[in-house]
Order: sequence, then C-alpha cells, then structure tokens
Amino acid sequence: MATIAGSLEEALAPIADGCMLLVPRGNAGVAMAATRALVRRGAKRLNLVAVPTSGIQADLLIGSGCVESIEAAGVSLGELGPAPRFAAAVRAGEILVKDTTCPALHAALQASEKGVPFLPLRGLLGSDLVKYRPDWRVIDNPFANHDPIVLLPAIKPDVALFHAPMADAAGNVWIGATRELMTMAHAARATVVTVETLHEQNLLDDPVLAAGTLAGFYVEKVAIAPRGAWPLALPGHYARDEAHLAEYARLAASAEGFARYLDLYVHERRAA
Amino acid sequence: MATIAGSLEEALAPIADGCMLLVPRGNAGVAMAATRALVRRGAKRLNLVAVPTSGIQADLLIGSGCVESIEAAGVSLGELGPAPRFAAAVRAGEILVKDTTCPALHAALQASEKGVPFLPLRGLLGSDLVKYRPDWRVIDNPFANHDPIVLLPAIKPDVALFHAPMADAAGNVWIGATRELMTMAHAARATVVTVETLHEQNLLDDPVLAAGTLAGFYVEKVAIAPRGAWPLALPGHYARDEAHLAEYARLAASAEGFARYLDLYVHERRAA
Amino acid sequence: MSGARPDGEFRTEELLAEVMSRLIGDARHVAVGAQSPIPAAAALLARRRGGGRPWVSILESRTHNFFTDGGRELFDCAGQGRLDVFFLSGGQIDGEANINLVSVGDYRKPKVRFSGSFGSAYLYFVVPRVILFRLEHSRRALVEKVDFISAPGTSSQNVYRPGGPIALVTPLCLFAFDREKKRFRLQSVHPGHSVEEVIENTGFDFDRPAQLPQTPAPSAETLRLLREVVAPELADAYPRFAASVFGIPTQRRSGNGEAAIRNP
Amino acid sequence: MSGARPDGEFRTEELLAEVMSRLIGDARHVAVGAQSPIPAAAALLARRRGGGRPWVSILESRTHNFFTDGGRELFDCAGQGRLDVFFLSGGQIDGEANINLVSVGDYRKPKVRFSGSFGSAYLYFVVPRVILFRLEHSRRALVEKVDFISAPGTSSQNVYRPGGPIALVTPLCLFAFDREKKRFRLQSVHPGHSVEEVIENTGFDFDRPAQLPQTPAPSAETLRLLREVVAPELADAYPRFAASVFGIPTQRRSGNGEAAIRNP
Repeated sequence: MATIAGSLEEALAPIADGCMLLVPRGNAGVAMAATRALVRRGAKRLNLVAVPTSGIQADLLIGSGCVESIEAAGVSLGELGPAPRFAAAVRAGEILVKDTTCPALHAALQASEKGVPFLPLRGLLGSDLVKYRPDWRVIDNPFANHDPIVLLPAIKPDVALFHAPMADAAGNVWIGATRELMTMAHAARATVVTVETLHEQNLLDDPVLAAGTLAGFYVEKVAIAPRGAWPLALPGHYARDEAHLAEYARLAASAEGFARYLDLYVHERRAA
Repeated sequence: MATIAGSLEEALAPIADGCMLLVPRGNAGVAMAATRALVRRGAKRLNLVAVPTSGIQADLLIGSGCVESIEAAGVSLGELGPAPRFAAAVRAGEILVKDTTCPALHAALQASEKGVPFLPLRGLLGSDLVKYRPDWRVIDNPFANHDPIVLLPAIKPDVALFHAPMADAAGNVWIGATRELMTMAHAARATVVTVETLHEQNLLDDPVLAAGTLAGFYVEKVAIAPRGAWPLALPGHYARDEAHLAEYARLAASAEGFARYLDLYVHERRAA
Repeated sequence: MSGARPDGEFRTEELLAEVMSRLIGDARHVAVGAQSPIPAAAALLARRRGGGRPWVSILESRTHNFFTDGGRELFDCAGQGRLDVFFLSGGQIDGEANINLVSVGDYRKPKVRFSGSFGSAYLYFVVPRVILFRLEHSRRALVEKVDFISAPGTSSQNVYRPGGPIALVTPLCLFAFDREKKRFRLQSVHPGHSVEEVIENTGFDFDRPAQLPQTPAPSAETLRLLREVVAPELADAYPRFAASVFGIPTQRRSGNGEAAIRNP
Repeated sequence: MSGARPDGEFRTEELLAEVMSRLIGDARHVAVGAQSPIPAAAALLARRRGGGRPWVSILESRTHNFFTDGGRELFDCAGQGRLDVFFLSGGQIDGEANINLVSVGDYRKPKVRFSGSFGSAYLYFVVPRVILFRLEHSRRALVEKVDFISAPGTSSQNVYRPGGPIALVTPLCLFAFDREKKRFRLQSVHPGHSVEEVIENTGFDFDRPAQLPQTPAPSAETLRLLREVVAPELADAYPRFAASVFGIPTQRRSGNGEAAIRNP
C-alpha cells in the first residue's frame, strides 16, 4: 500500500486539519522533522494522542496553535522540567486535556488493534482520572462478585506518525523492539512514517529483520528524513541533543522566547 | 531467571502432572523432542492448551494417555488429515475437549498477559461454542445499546513449552516474528524452552536480534535440543519431514499402529 | 499424479480455483486459512491477474505472508476491517449457511469428530466476503441442519456482523447466499454436471433460476497461469496438493534454504 | 557540579538512594519510571549488593531494560505480578498517600499544571511495594488533601489491589505507610534534621514513636559503590543527574556507539 513520498510535505498530506493524530513517546521514534513541517504548514485543530506520553513534540505543536486536544499520560521535557507551552495552554484553558495513565492508553489502542469496542484495565478506581473521563465506564466484573473494573473504549486514530531507522521500497518499516509503533499502525486508519534511510532489500525477506518489521500493508506514506527525530534520540542511531533541548526549554518558557525558537529552528528551516 | 538445563529431562521438571500446559501451533516452534521425553516420563493428566491449534504433538500426548483435557481451535495433521488419536479419544469420551476459535485463544492469553480477568471478542454469538463454554459470558456492550458481546476469561497456564532457534546463557530466547511465543511466556507462570543452539553473545545487546527476543526474565528453563521440532518444521531452519508425518498418520490410525510408532520413535529414543 | 494435460482439459481443482478467483472480485486483502489449497490457488491467481493486488496472506506460507505480529495478527487484521475475503469449509454446511467443523452426533460423545472450528467463529462475522467451499457434494456434507454450529450463517440485526457468507463452491456447482432470505440460490452448474445431480446430492433446499447457466470453463490462459505460475508458489504451503494436482516435485517445498530432515 | 568528596561526607541524593535501596528488600524485579534518577540509583545499588538480583528495569535506559514488547511491557509485566517494587512521586502527596501528578486548583483551569499521571493510576494498584518519594519536603508538597487524585493511597476491600504504598522518602525523613490505618508513621529522621523540622514542613498529620531513630548514614562502601559503579550506569538514562550529582561527564551518555548530534 505504501508509497515512498517525494517530499516530507507530500507524506504528511494524510494528516488533515482536525484529525486524530497518534504519536509515540520521546525515545520511541518521534517524527520531529515532520512535526516542524506540520507547524510550517499551519496544521490546525489536531487531536493529539500521545503513546503514552510526549515532550517537545506536543509542546511545539501546542505552542504553535496546532492542537485542539491532547490525550496523554504525561507531557514533560523529562530532566529539563515541565513542558512550558503545554502547561501555559492548560492554565489558559486553550486546549482540552484528556488525562490518562500509560497502560490505559496502550490498552485502548490494543482495543482498536483487536477490533473490540473496549478493553478492561485494573487499577484506576478512585482516581480522579475516572471522574474526568466520562467516556470510561466502570462495570462489575462478570466473572466475580462485587469486583468493579474500568472499561476503556477503543481509541481510533486517523493517522499514526512516527520516525524509524529504515524502510524498504515496499513500505515495510523496521521498528525493532519499539513494538508500540506496530500497535499504533494497527490501531490507526493510516500510518505515516519518516525514516533515516531506505533499505535495499525487502525487509520481510530476512527473518531476523522481519521480526522487527511493520509490514507496508499498514503504511500509507513513507518519507526519507535523515536525523528526522532530532533533537530527540533515535536509539541505536543518535542520542538526544541535550544542548538543543535545554535551549528549547529556556526559550519556550515564555511566549516570546517560543516565537524566537520557531524563527530559529522551524520557520527558517534550519532544522529541516 | 533462566538456567540452562543439563538435560532435556531436567528442563521438563516444571511440567508437573496435572498442570496446564501451553503449546504452539505446528509451524511456530513445537517442542517435539521435549514432547517425546514427556511421553517417556509418563506425564499424566495434562491440561493441554494449544495456541491456537495442534497436530502431532497433541495427538502423541493424547494417544499416550498423558492428557486429561485439551483446549484448542483445531487438532489435525493438516494435509495428512484428521489427528487420529485425538478423534478416537473424543469419540470414546476419554478426554475433555474445550472447543474454541483461534482469536478467542489469543485474546484469552492476552488477558493473562495484561493481568485483566477477561477480554471481549466480536463474533462467536450464535455459535455452539458459546453453548458448551459455560466459562464464557455474554454481556451487553456498555458503550452501545443492545449490542451483545462475548467476554473470555483469562487463560492462566502453569507452563508454556516451545522450541526456538537459539538462546543465550542468560536465558534470552530468539523467537523472531513468532510473537505468540512471547504472549505465551507472558501469560504462563513458567516457561520452558528447547533450542537448536546457544548464541554466544547476549541477544539483547544487538538491537536487531533484540527485536525478536524473549527476555530470560520470563524463562524458567532452557535445554539444548538440536532438531528439537522434528518431525515438524522450524521455519528458517528445517522443513517438515513429510515422509515421517505420513508414516505417523498411517500408524496412528489404529491403537496398535500407534503403539508401534511409540516403540519405533519414542521409547527407543531413536528420535531423541 | 499428473503433469501437463492436453490443452482444454482441466481438473476440478483448477475449475474451482478459477470460480473462487472470480468471486474474490476487487478485494484489497484476501487471506487463506489452514487446509485450504484450492482457495490459496484462487487467491494467488487473483493476485497475478490483478498485477499484485489483492494482498494475499496464506496461513501456512512463509513467502505469502506479511504477518510479523504472531498468530493473532490475521485475526486482529480482520477485526480492524483490513481483511476483505476469507474462505471457510465445514464437515457439514446447512441451508442457512451454518457451518460445522466440530462433530456429528452428540457433542460429548460424537459419532464423527472433525478437527475443530479454527478461526471460523470469528472470521465469519467480521470478513465482509466469506466464500464457503466443500469438496464433497453429498447429502451428508450439505445437510438440512448442522449437528454443531461452529459459526452461524446469519445473525440477528443487533449482532455486530460486518461479514458473512457470499457463496458456496462445490465440485458440482456454485451457490450464492442471500443473507436476507437466509437461503442459497444456485448460480451455475459446472461443466459435466446437471441440476438434477445437484438436487439429488444436496441435503438442503435452495432457490434456482428458471434458466440455469453453466459455469464457464477456465481459459487456456488461466490454466497456464495456474500451472506455471501459481502452482510453484503454492508448494511452500501445500506441498502434497501442489504435487498431486500440479505435479510440482515435493522437494520444492523446502525452498528458502530449508533442508528437509528425513531422519533424526 | 561535584566530583569526589571527602570520605564520610555524602550528598542528600546519596542518602536517599541508600534509604530506598534498603526499602527494596528481597525483591525479584524493581522498575523505575520516568524522571526518577534517585530511585534508579537505589535500584542499581540494590542489584550490585544482591549480586545481580533484583532485575532492574529503568524506563529511559537502554542497558538496564530487558523489554522487547514495546511500551506496554512494563505495565503488562506488573499486571502479571512480575514487578515487586516501583517508585512514585507527586506534585502533591497527602496524608492518606493519595498522589497528585496533574494540577493544583480547578482541574479545567488550574493554577499549576504538572506533567500528568504517567503510570501511577495503574502501578499503584498492582505493584506490591510502591515507594513514594518527594524531593521537596514542604507544606505545599506534602498536603492534607491533594487537589487531584492521580492515584489513591488506599482502596476499599472489594477493589482488586495487590499493591500500594509502603513508604515515603523525603530529604528530611522516612515515613512508613500503614494501609489499615491509612496513615503515615515517621520511621526515622535523616542526619542533620529534626522531628520538629519534619512536623513544621509537613501538611498532613502522621504517627510517630516516642523514641525516634536517626536514619543511618550511608557507609563508605555504599558511597564507593554509588560513586564508582552505580553513577556511570545511571548516565545513559539520567545524564544531567549523573553529571550534577556524581560528576559523570555528559558525553558518556552517548555510549553504545551513539554519537551526540549537536546541530542539524
């Protein structure tokens, strides 16, 4: 199904304004080059779903006004502190946050992957998360007596977007042990992937590579974006750019600083 | 956790009489050498759970009187026809069959993997499978109106047993794309694995191998059993021994012939 | 055992593969389960004709199989709405398209025990176009009412069911299934057979048009594709079938660098 | 920035790592989530002392991490009963061990917004021994009642809950948690601090024994292990912490053949 796109911009066409966009956690292959391209394009009203957390990617999109809502178990810059544009937007009531917990997000995606309307999950009871998630249900476990359990409805994203080490001409993508990327692709209607390089052979022909490969069957578009996770890490390939992330944290602490960051690294295309 | 066992027999110690034993489908790494060792040991009252189907492995254990019950979506010799000892034992009422369907087995194992008491599954309604599975429940989907859906209770096996290409000294096992082996190990209390060879490096140190590796954390015992899936295939390593399987099908068609098969290939240890 | 046949002659398996291939239609993804060599041939034939479309997944095949998420992926894929066509058979199939893959007689002490329901109780519900096939066209195979329902042919309105049967292919004929009426309708009778033969050997009642067409024979080009292109591809999943129907030497099954092991 | 310190001196982080390490006890598997460098140090210290036991999983680490089934494996593992110890913090923690990782003030328009609940709302229920930690011991951090319950400290009898809090570690002291009484009990006060200081800076009421012991200082051997063995291992997950507390050069984080990229 997959086609190798001629440009990053072309690959991002399936990410329509207003769509539900699924993105991975910080070290799992975040498509940062693609994210900057979305900001440049002026993407609007994205309903972001982080699997299960996000950092600079969500913060950048929120600060740029691309986001209507975000479902996440956490949004932060890790050791560098809170995600400033996220926190500011929440305080100002500018975005809708659907707070959740990591395993609930994984389970709700697995529900979509399996084509079931919901998945149950232990825990959660008595948490205010349940209070603010009217879409969750509590039932009595039918296999026991007086045993309440939460049911999570399937999350059905329009597009999953991530960055991976390599793809082949058939659109097969090597994701390694970062298996949530596979669940994301199975759960989403369409999947857009940026990769470091194209692999010359078919990834499914080698049983060792195949074990870590998402079939092109699930992939809508692939674009080549070398160092496409920068300034985040692509584990096994490059580390986080700590200096740049610290600069981001410093600049994004204010609206003015954030605008300057965009000028420096996003709109000027110095980072693309 | 895993220790490399000194012998096949030692590795099989966790498979106690009366336990619930989880085994994979025919081309997913069936531990046939281990199965013959179980027959020689005179294993009793096994509650076999096939993921999701079985063939000569289940037939051999049933014919040898090792099996009390079997949960499976299918038991057959594939192109070679029905599984004769299975069919004979069912007709004679000698074993309890818990008929199921492939995705129900996968889902019930995923329930154990996730530590939830049940998983829902579409389909099934109106099938006589539901009629004969009093352990399944039908509820009204709480996210819709008048939308019945089946809930499958988690299957909690005592031991998962399979054969894989290689393990390392830490008990990490390379399973490749045969991911149900990972779910099986996660769902089972203990996992016993036979392998073709020991890999000299730690499998988790190589990101490409790690993508297809089950961590030793989940593995109780590993034994080296070259050609341990014979006469079944170990994909990527050796094919099914069609001639031997045809001989099995022919001999196992009668109780006498089956006894002769055991003499020839199991008790005489010619196959171990 | 056979090999080349005189032009124009064809085996029943070849005719059925052609019939099923036409039923596949404009699918995006066709999957074939266990013990289904003719459907596998049909799917590969459709893919050849479609220039690489549909995607074909053959459960027992290593080469025609893109699944890398284990045994559950086929079913998850179907649950996601990403599987358009599947094939099912049954020890018994009845007039309401219920299929029985479990047993004849009392379930707990059956007269005949079949292999089991495999994925039928799920895939019959979620795959939009399920093609039934039964290679024995007899009153004991095609019955009025199955002894055990592995998967029901139809469901009530409130049951989630985007999928279900569209047709039944046998060595004698092709039936279409009408989900509203819950009945089969005879579509065509295969060359060399008659409607009387179908009626005599069918245990259930079915509809039929006044004028009954004959199933078209496979063209020379179809037969060439089946024998020269499809048959060798089949051999990795169905070595015995490929050998007996198409004369493909059985050693070909151990392709992909796999050496057959004859003795331990 | 620091490096070697005179023998006997220790940093608060080192004391807390030692305290947490003792709390880990005889575990089989300890996991450490996001933004938890001191717990990571504690777990690695316990593993060193235990000669390779417990297994340690550090979420952000590549070397201390055996997970190959994606982001869900940690949680699945805990759900299977295969995770014995986990660490949680909170923007607010209250006297009933409720934790708040979400916000202060009105949820929909908060005064302060924290990062989010991460895995707490699940792991707090299923991990038998959860160790709470809070690096700011103040009345705004340790409150009478949290503004938002990310995860409750206790649950009613009929709620499935094999897990829960056992202790709370702060820079001033160690509290034990009594699940029956739903109250903290002061266990020991760290060297250089007093019970009065603890009372004055704690927003919730707690029990305490008549005679209150001082938390033992880490031994020279513990400090050696932390500085020479644990600290370098920490750097792949927590480069800034390893640099600022233990003086590990930040370039070490890019081990495993990963070159840091300074500029695009």
